[in-house]
Amino acid sequence: MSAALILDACLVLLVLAVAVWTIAARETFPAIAGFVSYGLLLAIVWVRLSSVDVALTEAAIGGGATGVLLLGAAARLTDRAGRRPAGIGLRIMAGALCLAITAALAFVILTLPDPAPTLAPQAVAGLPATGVGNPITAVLVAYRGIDTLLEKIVLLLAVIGVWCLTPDDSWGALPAPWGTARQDDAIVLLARLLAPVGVVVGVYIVWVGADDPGGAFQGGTILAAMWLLVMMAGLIAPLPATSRRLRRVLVAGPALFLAVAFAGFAMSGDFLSYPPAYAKWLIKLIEAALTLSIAAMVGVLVIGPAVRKR
Amino acid sequence: MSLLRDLFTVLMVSAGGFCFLAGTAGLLRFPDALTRLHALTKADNLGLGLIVLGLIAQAPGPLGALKLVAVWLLAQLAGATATQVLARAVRAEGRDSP
Amino acid sequence: MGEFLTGSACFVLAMVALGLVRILRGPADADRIMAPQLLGTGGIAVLLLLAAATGAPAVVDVALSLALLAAFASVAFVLAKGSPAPGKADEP
Amino acid sequence: MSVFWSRAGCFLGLWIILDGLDVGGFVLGCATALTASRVSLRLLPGQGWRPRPIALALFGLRFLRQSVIAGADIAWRALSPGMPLRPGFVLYPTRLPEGHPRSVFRMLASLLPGSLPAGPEAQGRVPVHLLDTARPALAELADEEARFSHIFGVSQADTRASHG
Repeated sequence: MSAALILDACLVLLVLAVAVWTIAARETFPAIAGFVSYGLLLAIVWVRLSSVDVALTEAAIGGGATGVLLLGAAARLTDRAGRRPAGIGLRIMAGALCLAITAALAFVILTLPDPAPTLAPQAVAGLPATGVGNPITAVLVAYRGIDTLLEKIVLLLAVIGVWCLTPDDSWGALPAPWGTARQDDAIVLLARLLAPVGVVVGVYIVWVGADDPGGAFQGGTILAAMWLLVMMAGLIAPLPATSRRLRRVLVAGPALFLAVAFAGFAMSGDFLSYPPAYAKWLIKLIEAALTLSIAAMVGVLVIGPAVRKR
Repeated sequence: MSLLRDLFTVLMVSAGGFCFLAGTAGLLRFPDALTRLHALTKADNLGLGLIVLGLIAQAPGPLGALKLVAVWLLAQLAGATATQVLARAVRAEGRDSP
Repeated sequence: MGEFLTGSACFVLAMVALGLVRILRGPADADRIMAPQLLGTGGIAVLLLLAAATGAPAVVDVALSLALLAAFASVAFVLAKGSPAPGKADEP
Repeated sequence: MSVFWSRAGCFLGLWIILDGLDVGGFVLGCATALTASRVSLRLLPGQGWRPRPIALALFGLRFLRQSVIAGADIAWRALSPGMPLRPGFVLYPTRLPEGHPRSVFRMLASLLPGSLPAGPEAQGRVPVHLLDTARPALAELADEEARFSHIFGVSQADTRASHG
């Protein structure tokens, strides 16, 4: 037991140190390097907390989308807002707000009764009715399906929000988040070799999510990362916001989820209720459609809107 | 047989740990970014390889062992690409800044 | 065996931590862009050791995802350093 | 067409390694392998490379040995008190045709002991960063390149001639 304890202590110290370092970094690029490192370390933390599902999400998001998203945001920020530092009043306010949130979180966690209240036994007890073996997938798609459904619709709204930032004269133009002038052939070779492998791994992570850690979000993010890699290598162009094909994929998952939810009235008498005989297959079908939509959503969110043409 | 297998794992994982030690020593001691990049990629890659080799002996079955090999191959591909890309970036930055 | 493997994971993590301190300190960004590469390789090693130590095969899938994306962050960092920022042509 | 099926077979093999032999999973695995093969063929059309299987396996073994030597070499330099380093660049004139053969070779060369291809090449010369400029690095790289082109059936041409 002692080795595990030392490992956890090291991990906690390291995560805290990197977090403080990231906040203290004065420039954007080092802060992003720190934040990406922080995300990768969190994947190990979640494994130590026996939350392998969350660890997979963190590895997929932290290793893939986060870095590109933040770097893109930083590039746009320095352009639009200039390098004017925030005033002292704003800094004190931001610091106070962060402190208050931290204190509130700490208070809630420290005052939890021991043992903490849990619905885990009920979640496991209901598994046979859903036909899946991973309680987390059951919670996401069956017990609390309404949350997941709304979450995906929120993601769709985020995509629309990003598209709304397109300048009027660039509507329908290709977003060009990465300079294509200087291409490194090592990146191109990596994209050519890795993307098909990533397709297999991404689908596997979704498939295995029915009974073991994994699922649509994790797999979808991996597929999105592969799509982004191929675009970064300049092998395919990003799709414009006006692309009908892209829009269809974006909507497919939430639309199917919603259709099944309404069909629940006819099949078993309630919104979002699955008939037990088909529950397993309906859940897998929804997961499959959601995977494609999530991959498209994450990809579109990372690429960002088309910028003004020269 | 089990003892021999465990001994193999202990040896290989220890050797892998030693490579990570050497890689970190290189990171701390080497004089510039390019030499540090050598230390980072080559020593750590070998360390991961040795650890995978040691863990293959503990894998639950042939498919489990092959999965470990798949992880190692992906890491090699990533390492070989990242090394070149990073080296190019380090040189470009060195040239730009005085 | 589990104790030894967890101990080894701890050792590799400590080495990664030391290296990370050196890399993040910089002073140039040339060092910092190595952070994802260091954490990728080291993180995969730690996760595989933990998977074997605790007998949790699903943890290998986390290592697999990390290995698949290990070069992705490096590529993103290098492209961000090397390419002109989007919209830069806007400025007079 | 045969390129398509052999790649699909490889991807199906990867699926089985990941998921095991499970009937429901196998059907999805076949579909995924076909999709992955289509993606692969679109990104990397068949090049007419015909690697020889046995030679390829030997090359793999040799490559493993080289990567062990590379790691040991770093470990020795990093841990010895005097830290013997003579870093510097050489320009390596490659004789491989431009495109994939050259990219793949550079990727392999980045794992060789003490050398690291760094920076854009100009007129077929790849800048290589060395940890120890006293080593006969150019000869070693040329040796590796000759083996590489033999095994993958890529002809080594004089780059100046191919440009002309």
